[in-house]
This record gives sequence, structure tokens and C-alpha cells, in this order.
Amino acid sequence: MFQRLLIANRGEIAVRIVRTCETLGIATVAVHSEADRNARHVVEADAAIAIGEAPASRSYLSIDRLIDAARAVGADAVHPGYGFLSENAAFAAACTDAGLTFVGPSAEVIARFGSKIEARRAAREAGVPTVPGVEPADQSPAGIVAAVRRTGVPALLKPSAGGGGKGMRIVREADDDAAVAAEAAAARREAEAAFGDGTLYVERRLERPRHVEVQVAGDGEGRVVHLGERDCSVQRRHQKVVEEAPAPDLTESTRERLTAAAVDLAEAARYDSVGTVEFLVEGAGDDARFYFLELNTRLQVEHPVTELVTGADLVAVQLRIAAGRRDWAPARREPRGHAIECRVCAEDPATDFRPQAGRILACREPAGPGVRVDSGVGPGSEVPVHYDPLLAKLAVWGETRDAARRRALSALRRYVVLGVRTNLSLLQRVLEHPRFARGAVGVGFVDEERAALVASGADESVLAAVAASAARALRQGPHSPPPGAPAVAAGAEVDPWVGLPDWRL
Amino acid sequence: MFQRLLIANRGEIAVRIVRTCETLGIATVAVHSEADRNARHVVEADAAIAIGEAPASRSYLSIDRLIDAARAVGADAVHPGYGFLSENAAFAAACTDAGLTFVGPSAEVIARFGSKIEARRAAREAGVPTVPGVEPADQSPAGIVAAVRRTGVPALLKPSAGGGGKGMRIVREADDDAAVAAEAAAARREAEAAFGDGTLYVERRLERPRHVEVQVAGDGEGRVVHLGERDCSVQRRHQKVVEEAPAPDLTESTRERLTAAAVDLAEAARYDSVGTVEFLVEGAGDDARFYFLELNTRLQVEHPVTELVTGADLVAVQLRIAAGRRDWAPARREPRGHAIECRVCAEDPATDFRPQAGRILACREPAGPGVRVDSGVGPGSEVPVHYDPLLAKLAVWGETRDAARRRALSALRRYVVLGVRTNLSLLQRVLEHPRFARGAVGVGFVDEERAALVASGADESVLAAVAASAARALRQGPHSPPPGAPAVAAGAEVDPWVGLPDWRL
Amino acid sequence: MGDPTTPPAPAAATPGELLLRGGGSTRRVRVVSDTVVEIDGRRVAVQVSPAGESEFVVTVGEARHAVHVAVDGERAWAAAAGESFEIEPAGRVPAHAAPVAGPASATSHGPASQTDAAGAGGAAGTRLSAPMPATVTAVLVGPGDEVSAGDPVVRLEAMKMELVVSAPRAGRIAAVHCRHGDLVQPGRPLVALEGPSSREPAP
Amino acid sequence: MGDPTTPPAPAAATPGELLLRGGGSTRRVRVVSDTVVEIDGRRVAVQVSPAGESEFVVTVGEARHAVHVAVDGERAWAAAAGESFEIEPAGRVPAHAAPVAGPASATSHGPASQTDAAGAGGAAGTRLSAPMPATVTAVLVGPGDEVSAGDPVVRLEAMKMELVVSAPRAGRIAAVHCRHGDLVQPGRPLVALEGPSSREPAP
Repeated sequence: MFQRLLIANRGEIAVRIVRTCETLGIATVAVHSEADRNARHVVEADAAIAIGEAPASRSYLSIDRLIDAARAVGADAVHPGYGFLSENAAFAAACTDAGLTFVGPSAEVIARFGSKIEARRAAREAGVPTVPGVEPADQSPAGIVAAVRRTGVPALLKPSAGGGGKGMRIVREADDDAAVAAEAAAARREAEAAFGDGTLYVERRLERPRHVEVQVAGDGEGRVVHLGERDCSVQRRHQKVVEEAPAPDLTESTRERLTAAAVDLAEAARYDSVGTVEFLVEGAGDDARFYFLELNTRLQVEHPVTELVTGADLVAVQLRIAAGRRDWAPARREPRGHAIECRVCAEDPATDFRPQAGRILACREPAGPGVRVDSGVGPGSEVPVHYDPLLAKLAVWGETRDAARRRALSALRRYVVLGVRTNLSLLQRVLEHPRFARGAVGVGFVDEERAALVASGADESVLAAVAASAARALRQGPHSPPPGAPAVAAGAEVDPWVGLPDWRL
Repeated sequence: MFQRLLIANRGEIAVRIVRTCETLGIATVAVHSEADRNARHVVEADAAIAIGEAPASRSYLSIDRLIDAARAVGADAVHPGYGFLSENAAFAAACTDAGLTFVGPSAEVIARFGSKIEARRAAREAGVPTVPGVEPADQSPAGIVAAVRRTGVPALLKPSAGGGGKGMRIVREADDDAAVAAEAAAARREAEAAFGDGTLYVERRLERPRHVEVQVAGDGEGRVVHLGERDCSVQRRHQKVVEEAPAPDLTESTRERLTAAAVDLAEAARYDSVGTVEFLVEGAGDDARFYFLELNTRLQVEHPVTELVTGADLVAVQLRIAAGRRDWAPARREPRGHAIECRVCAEDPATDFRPQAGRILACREPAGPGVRVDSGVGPGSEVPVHYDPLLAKLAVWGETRDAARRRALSALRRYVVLGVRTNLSLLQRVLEHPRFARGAVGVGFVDEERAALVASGADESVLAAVAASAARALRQGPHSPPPGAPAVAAGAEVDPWVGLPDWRL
Repeated sequence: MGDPTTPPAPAAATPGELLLRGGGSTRRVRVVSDTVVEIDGRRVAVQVSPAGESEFVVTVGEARHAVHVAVDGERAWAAAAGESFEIEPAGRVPAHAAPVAGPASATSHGPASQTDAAGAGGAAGTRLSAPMPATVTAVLVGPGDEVSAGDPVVRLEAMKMELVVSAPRAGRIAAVHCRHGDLVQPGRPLVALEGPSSREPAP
Repeated sequence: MGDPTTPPAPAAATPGELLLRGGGSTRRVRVVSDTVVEIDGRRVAVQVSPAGESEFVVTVGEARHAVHVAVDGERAWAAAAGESFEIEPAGRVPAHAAPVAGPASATSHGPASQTDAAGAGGAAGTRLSAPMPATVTAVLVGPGDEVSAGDPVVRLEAMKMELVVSAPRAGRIAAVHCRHGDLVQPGRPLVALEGPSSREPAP
């Protein structure tokens, strides 16, 4: 196993990788930009190294600086996390060239599945159905317009190099050339900013499909296992916000066809790490149809729900495969119970999920039975403007889907983040929503129910309680005296015991 | 299911019961003494009611006040937690008489197993071996001395009414009548203080046995299931401090004999709730011998390790059985992976585990994959002098025992409680100890290794880091300015990016 | 003070009045005393007990809420019942708490413009300012340019997302206060818009 | 100041000297500057960076520690590397931080006595005080009683545990300051012991 791992990432995923390394006895080195000098992942790792300025292009996306850092600290392996350079074949190759083990698939596998064209070809060759789409050779506005006409509307413009929903745009009118070109330009700029590559892919958009993906792992020698599927249909801005495992309302036969298709593809690719095969699923019952979307050659944000139902540690599996260990496969892979993850983001649902930045003044994360929080922040953390607004992930486990859903709600209600706006309230509205409570929703769910999901759950009594508490705290200044201090109790209930119990609702 | 549950307890177990009720849609009412007015469990429940003065005898141990409180709030059921009145048959009967469902076995079952004599008789009748011992009819000092002579030394003096190790004393010299009488007097005082009953039981003490217990559940109609066993041999002051499931180093045949014995006993008793059959185990291999110790007719402090390996929610099981639900049995009971619990106590290992009281100035509980914390405190909590010093329980899950052990260590290292002394350091020494790392230890482990376990793990660099940080914080006063504020950075690393990475170990 | 998107300034800051912003709306609550608050003219009895650090348990009629509060200068943040609020004394409406103006953007990310009346003197102009910390990725207008309502004037990037600041009304660009590459903070003026307003200027 | 169990008072409180109590022992560390501390006469270079609230990352040679600190008046608590410390300026040794005195108790729970020199005037007596918040369950001596070293004088109960306060040396009970049922706080005098000391009284 490795001695010292450079974690080429930040935030909750960097902290989460540290956690597994602690159990495996691997020393960790965090990297950080100037904006992240005091960030949580820097504190949690065994060591930390500065790699550049705040803009990701000059730090977390700089292959040279990351390789220099890994050499400087004597790392023998590099974990890319997700996002940033995790699906960048050049980075994987640069690690290998520098004598570092890249914790992920080979550069060849990353490159193949990083190309939407190649990935779809691989899927078709493995007998896995794909969504109609094309990466136009002519990437000019005119070329994109022509591709949209060919594919048909509604169409999606997607970064060829990307993943995670970043930079995706919907085009509904094939005839408005100027509008299509404008969307293409915006998508290209976001793609360049996020992935350093503006190439666009044009795909037919299925109406109201579900997003279901299969977790796979392989050792590059043809041995592939799957760890079941996840449903990630609850999305905003084409990005997942609530995920669960197993996928609700899949018949056993559809689940078997789906996981078999994922394994077939990974086997054909001689897939050599942990990865995720994403599908869109249309229809219900045994004749539900599914279409290959992409194969993400990295750890997925939502991997904890798979970990909760299988007991596998997917980061440990990645590290074992990368280290060439024969015993990489998790002992148990059949799911037990149900898990739901909620992404806690610094964003304002009321203004179209606009990302928020600032300082976290207070942070109380829920805990207790069946509750897991993977967090990249704490009290006093700065949320910089430069990066993804994901603060933490709440993942809960329950014996049944409804038990998990209720437990997640209970945990969300006591999850406190003050100082930046978050989507904590929206997450509660999602989990409470009758459509979500009933079972599977489609990827349009958040957009369709936006008004209900953005609404505040606060009634007058909550407003009154908040106003009264805030008035007291504002009067006292930034720090309250200890509870129970005599000065504070004035006006509060101080009834002595007088025989009958003092009933406080 | 119940509408409103009165939780006749405090601390982490009261909070933990709230959590399950939140997932079942049961409203909770906390009770609190004057010392607990602002306690965590009071905040977390849906409602709270004051029941008396700080001494437990005038609040948490007052049957009348608890029944009055339950009536006043319109509760339909009462959960006793553990400790306090949880194994008090009179309390169970008083609940029933008041038309309240007691969440636990019937008063008859509690009374039978609350009596060491009756419990041992029941065990013998069910064919379960017992440790030699007697509850002397003559409870005078002379009677206890005579009983010790009969049983043989080393002998244990135990409260007949009690459990959880409270008030237990070891007698090693049968001939020193005065010493035996003094120990008996002390044991009786503690028994009276803890359980309201000073009756003593005298038992032969096995040398270096392991403490292994089996979790059972039954519906009173003869249907009994077990949820595997726990090893709770790591004890200080005869109280458990680290527990795990499954028990390490048990052969499959011994495990089967042990669980079968527990089920036999519970079936014979028509056991009607969740309970724990405790055994002492001597020897190893298939011919290990075990002796029935007691049947605890309540939720066990260490129940989370069973929950982590089985997925069962034991509080939900209790509530379902109490509500007469037919579907009370957990779906899955076979263990998966390994779980370890560490009890985080306000106590000072360096002064013989003396309990500590005070205000918690800061509290950071670990979280992340495989980590569960059941806590009864938070920042600003008061730890009263009046009650058990248990603050919280850290329970971790791992694919293997060693993975769980390492994960627990990693979590303990980042567990911060400031303001009262705790056993956090001792817990790390236990988990790091080669004997514990190797496998099963006996109940004498903490006493035998005390010097190593009490030692501080801090080297000079830790002392230097602590002194430098404390000096800065003391200079700044109780509240540090935000990190990154210019004034703070003076003297700290502020190297701008200058081409080569700024390497910070 | 003629900008249609600026809410009327409160007549006078009533002591004890707080603005609670949360869930997309802002409510005004008057704290009458330690045990009484007034919402929409209705008086509500509250009982506040401290519990833990910066935490209160508040009883309001039949309901009981745990409230976490963090104070940040003259503002506070609070969370209760799973909802979060930003709280400030009424009468103080900072730029970044004003309602967002401008016609809905054609893009999927909605409007990003932020306007307020320019200057303390009440000049008949509108200043468009940054709605959040962001990097300026494009300045699409120059001084003297005529713009129509909805025209994009500045493009920002924040957290990998593109935000377009659009003109809330027709007018002429009086000044440009930012350039490509600037890192701008909330409220920082980006451009000043002058010219005909759709309403009468304030006296 | 002749009590054998009281550590010698420091010659003078050296500014920047801290006592770190943790893991059963107390260490003295001198903070020379923001970047240098001295332990046992050896100077160690440290680099302190703030990180989060009341948290620091400290680099000491090859090692790097996250340190959490909470300040409580003139004292502080800190945790690093899984260890906790109580910290106070050297020269100030409060009663409850002094080493515990007295012969090991015969019971399983060890010594519970707590002694310090009585009064500011330096009377040649010893005051036995409560080591922690507790309830007095028995007062076993009266004024004028002669006691031997190790004799139990007061029985306390705290957290369901019995603590016995024993005489640290032979002497005579000068005064009893508590009675059965009292709830006593740490440092609260329980009894005063006078008479022959095993050491010369201080001048």
C-alpha cells in the first residue's frame, strides 16, 4: 500500500479521502490555493502544501503545480477526488510519467470515456443502448446549430470533456439559430472554465427520464464487480442534489438488466478502478428502457449511499486497485436497507440556486443513529467564491426507504449553518414532497415543483421565536453568556418546583 | 403506535430515543431536573417538563413525579432508558396502573430478573450455567461476611437491585471481617444511592474472564430472536468503557452455544421486550465455558454496536413490541462487519477515573464514514455533579475488526471536549494497546495495564503547539478573530506563491 | 430616489423592529419586550430560555423551537425548525438585501443584476452592482452606450457559474466601474445607468 | 506555608510561562515569542496559523498539529493530537489544580483529599477542601479531634461515587466548615487541620 498520498482536491471529498487513509495507515498531504489556506481539508490532512492562487486554473487545475507538489512532499500516489482534474487523462499521464501512482483508471481509459463519442462507441460495442447524439466535428456556432437540427429538440448541449452536469444547456427551439448559438457560446465558456476544454456534445433530451447509475469496480484484468445502483434524479441546474440507493421502483428484472449492462461495458473496457455507469431510464416495470449516458472514471459525489447499503469503503477499493492488491473487491456487495444523500450547498434556492460565499459563523452538523455527514467546513470556515458551493453531504441509512427519508428529514431539521445561505430548507421540502415520498421522481422534479420546494417552512411561531432570540443575541453582542448565568434567566422560565410539574411545551 | 412518549431519562440516551421517535412520527416529551433545565435532551425533544430538584432521588428516580408528568403532558407511553428506573418493577407497574404503556418488559419479568436469586434460578431451570453466588438472607455485616466465606474469594459484592457495575466491590481476603464489613457498608451506600435498594449479592469472582452478552428480543408470546453478541470486557471500576460486536476470538460453536443459551432463557421467561443476557466467558476455543451473569431487562448502553452490525433500530424494536405490533422483529439480524463503541465520560483517568463536572466550553464531535456519535451534550452544556459522567458514545463500523479499531482511533484523535476532563486519551490508549489490537482481552485489562493506559500520548511537539496556541488565544481573549483576518496572520505563514510550492508539514 | 426596484425607505427605524430574511422573502417583526413580539400587527407571547452556546429554546403558544443564533456586527443569522434567517434592524436595507430587479433573463440561470439608486444625493441614475462575490469575465458596454431594458451589460463568473448583469430599464451608460478580471464584492458598483426613468424622480 | 503537598510557589510569575496540565502531569512551558517556545530549557520553533473558530494549525519541526483552544477567564483549555490540557499562567496555582495529596486510600477509588495552605496570612495550618463539586454525605470528625495521616475526615458523594477526604498528615482538627448534606464546590474548605507539621513552617 502507499506511504504518502497527495490529495489533489479540496473540500469534503479531500477530508473524506483523509478518513480512509487514516484507517489504512497512509499519510496524507493536502494541497491548497491561497483562498483555502485555513480550509478544513488543510487542517485534517497530515500535511499541507500551497499550490497557487485562488482561481482553480492556477491551483487545483494546474497539472504542473500538482506534480511539483507531489514530488516536493515525496508522495508515492495522487488521489484526484472528483471534479477538477479527476477525469483529465493528461493529469493521469503526468502522474505516471512522474513515477506517481494515479488513483484512478489508466490515462487511456479516462481518455476513451472522457470523449462522449468514444464512450458511446464503447457502449454500443458492448451492446448497451445509448441516447441519440453527436459531437460535431464543426464546433463553430453554425456547426452546433446544424447538430441540434440533426439530433432534434429538445436537445442538450454538454461539455465533451466534462461531467457532473456543469455547463449543460437545454435547447428547445431548433429554428432560432441565434438563441442556439448564444447557448452554445455560454456552454463553451463554462466548459472551458470548468474542464479546460470547450468542446461541446449535442444530445437528444429524453422527456422526464430518471437518472439511475451503477457503481462498478474493476482491476484492469477483466475482473469487474458492481455494487448496485443509485437513483440521482433529483437535480437542479442539471446537478444532482438528492441521491439514493437502491433506486426505488425498479423491478428486479430491470435492475438485473441495468447492472449487467454496466458490468458488460466495464468488462469490455477492461476497466481498472472504481467508476460509475450512468443511465437514463424511461418507463416503469419490467419493460423500462434505459440508455447509456456516460461512464464517470472517478469517485462519484454520491458514493456514500452505496457505501451505506453495502458496507464497502469505495476509497479503500480505489486505493487497493491502484496499489495492485489482489484483495481489492469488497467482501459484501448486496445492498442492505436504504440510503439517501442530501448535498448541502452554499446556494440560495430563492434566487435560482445562486452560489453563495462568505464566512460560516456557526455550524452544527447532525449526528446519531444512521446519520453520516461528510463535511468540508466547520465553524469559522470561509466559503470562497472560486469553487463549487458544496459544503457537506448528509447521508442517512434506514431499514426501509421511508425510514431513511424520515431520518434524513429529522437530521436536516437540526442541521445548522449560519453565515451563508444554504439549500437546507429546500432539501427538507424535497424529502417532504408527496411525489418524492411516494417513490421515484424524474429529473425534471425540482423544476416542476420549484415553487413548493423553494417555499419557506417557517410559520409565525418560528418567526416569533427567531426574532425574540435574535433580539436577545444582538443585545448581548457576538457572544452569549453561559446558559444558566443569572443575568440571562430574567424573564425566562425560572419557576421553582412547586409540587405540580412545570409544563413547558 | 404511540402518539406521545415520555422519556423518563436524561443525557445521550434520552436524545437517542428522540431520534428514533422522529423517524416513527412519535412526539417526545423530555423530563428534566433543575440541574438539567438547559440540557441537550431538553432541547432535542418536542416538549419538556420539569420534574424536580437536582438530586436524582427527587427527580429522575421519583416514580410519583414521573407519573404525574406523563399524565400532565398526555403521554400514552413511557420509555425509561437505562439506569435510573429502567429496571424498577414498581415503576413499570405504576405506569401500567396509570394507563401508560411502559416501554420494557412487564413488571413481573423485571422483578424476576431484578432479583439475582430469581434470575439465577430461571437460568438454571433453562439449563444455562451460572456463577456460584448467593443473596444472603441475613444482610447484616456478619451475614455478608459469612456469605463471602461460603462463596469463596475473590468474591464480588453487588447490589441485588442494580446493574451496570454500580456499587460493585471486590473482596480478596475472606478472613479480614472488618475489611469485608467496610466494603459491604460502602457497597450498600452506593446501592442505595443508585437504585434505592441496598440489598447485596455475593458472588464468586472468576479470574480473568471475558464479559460477553447476547442481545435478545421477545414478544411475550414465546417468540424470541437474538441479534448476536457483544464483548464488553474493557471495564474500569466494573463499568464498561469499550464494547464491540461481534465478540472477537469466539469460535462459531461457542457463539452458537452462547446465543442459544440466551434464547433458551428468554423463551422460558416468555420475555416481552428487548433485553440482554450477560455471561462471563472463561477459556478459549470450542470448549470455552460461559456462566450466566444477569439478564438486563432494558436497553443496554452499548446497544449501538449491535445496531451497526445488524442494521436493526433497537429502540424501534422496543417501541413496536410495547405497542403490540406483530412486525416487531428486525428484518436482518446476522452481523455484517465489526463495530466498536467507546464511552466518552467526564472523568479523570489520572485520579482513578474520578468523575468531573463543569461547563463544556467547546465540543467537536467526529463524523464521516462509519462514525456514529450519540451525544447528550454540546457547546455550552453543563455537566452536573449529580448524574452519571457519560457524555457521549462514539460507535464506529468497519469491514473488519481492525478497520473499525483504526477508524475509532482516527475519530477519537479529532474528538474535542474542552472545559471538563474526559477519558478521550485513555480510550485511544486502549484501542492502540497491543493486547486490545490482537483480540479479546479479559475484564481485568484496564486494571492490569493502567499505567500504560493513563499515560499521555503528547510529545514535546504537542506541548509546544498547545502552549503557543493557548498563549495566542489567551492574549486574544475568549474569542478569536476570524481566521484570515489580517491582524492574525502576523508571524504566521503568509508566503505568497513564488513558483516553488510552500511546503508545510 | 426614482429607481422602481428600490423599496421605499422605512419612515423611521422603529427601535426593536427586525427584518427577517429567509426562504426568499423578508418579514418585519417588532420585538416589543423580552416576552412579546409583534408580527403583522398581531402580538405573540414568547418565552426565551438559553440552552447551550448561542442557542435558545423558545416557547410560542403550543410550539417550542430550538433557535441557534450567530451575531455578525449589527446583523444576526438564526436557524430554527430547519429554516435559516438573516436578521437586521429595520430601517437598514443594505444593497445586497434589496429585492433583485430586472426582467427575467432568457438563460437558465435567471437574473443576476442588482440595482440601487446611485449616491447619497439621490441623482436620477441607477447603479448596477455585483450581487455576490464574483469575477468580471466581460464588460459588454462602454460609457455613452445606449441600452434597452434587459440588455446584458456585464458578465460575471462565480463558483463556475456565469451570471449576466442586465439593464433593468432603458438608458445610457454613464460610467463603467469595473473591468475584465476584477474580483468584485457584493454591492460593488459595476456600471452607472442614467437617462429616462420609467417613473418620476423623487423630489 | 509548610504543607508538604503544596508545590513551592514560583519565585515570580515569569511572563509568558504557562502550566499545561494533562494526562496526570503538569508541564511548564515558556512562550518566548509568537514563533518560539521553551520546554525544559530547550527552545522549539513553532509556526501558528489560525484555522476555523478557536482552532490553530501549528507546525513544530516535522510535526503539524491542529489545536483547539477555549479560553475561560485567565485559564484556557486546549486539545491537540487527541490529548487535552488545562492551561494557566505559571505562578497561579489554584486549589483544584494542585497535585492530590495523602496516602493511597484503601478503597478502590483512591484518594480524594485536597489540601492547601490556609489563609492569606500563612497560618501554620492545612485546609482540606473539596476536590470537585460534591455532596457531603458524612462528617467524620469534630473540632479538636486528633487525626493521624490517612484518617478519613469527610465523606463526599459525586456522580454516584463515594469519595473519602483523608488527613494528609497527623494533626488536630481546628475547624469544620461543612455539614452533612452540603453541596460543595471545588476548593470549598471542608475542615482545617492544625498542629505539628512534618516540615518546618515557612517564615
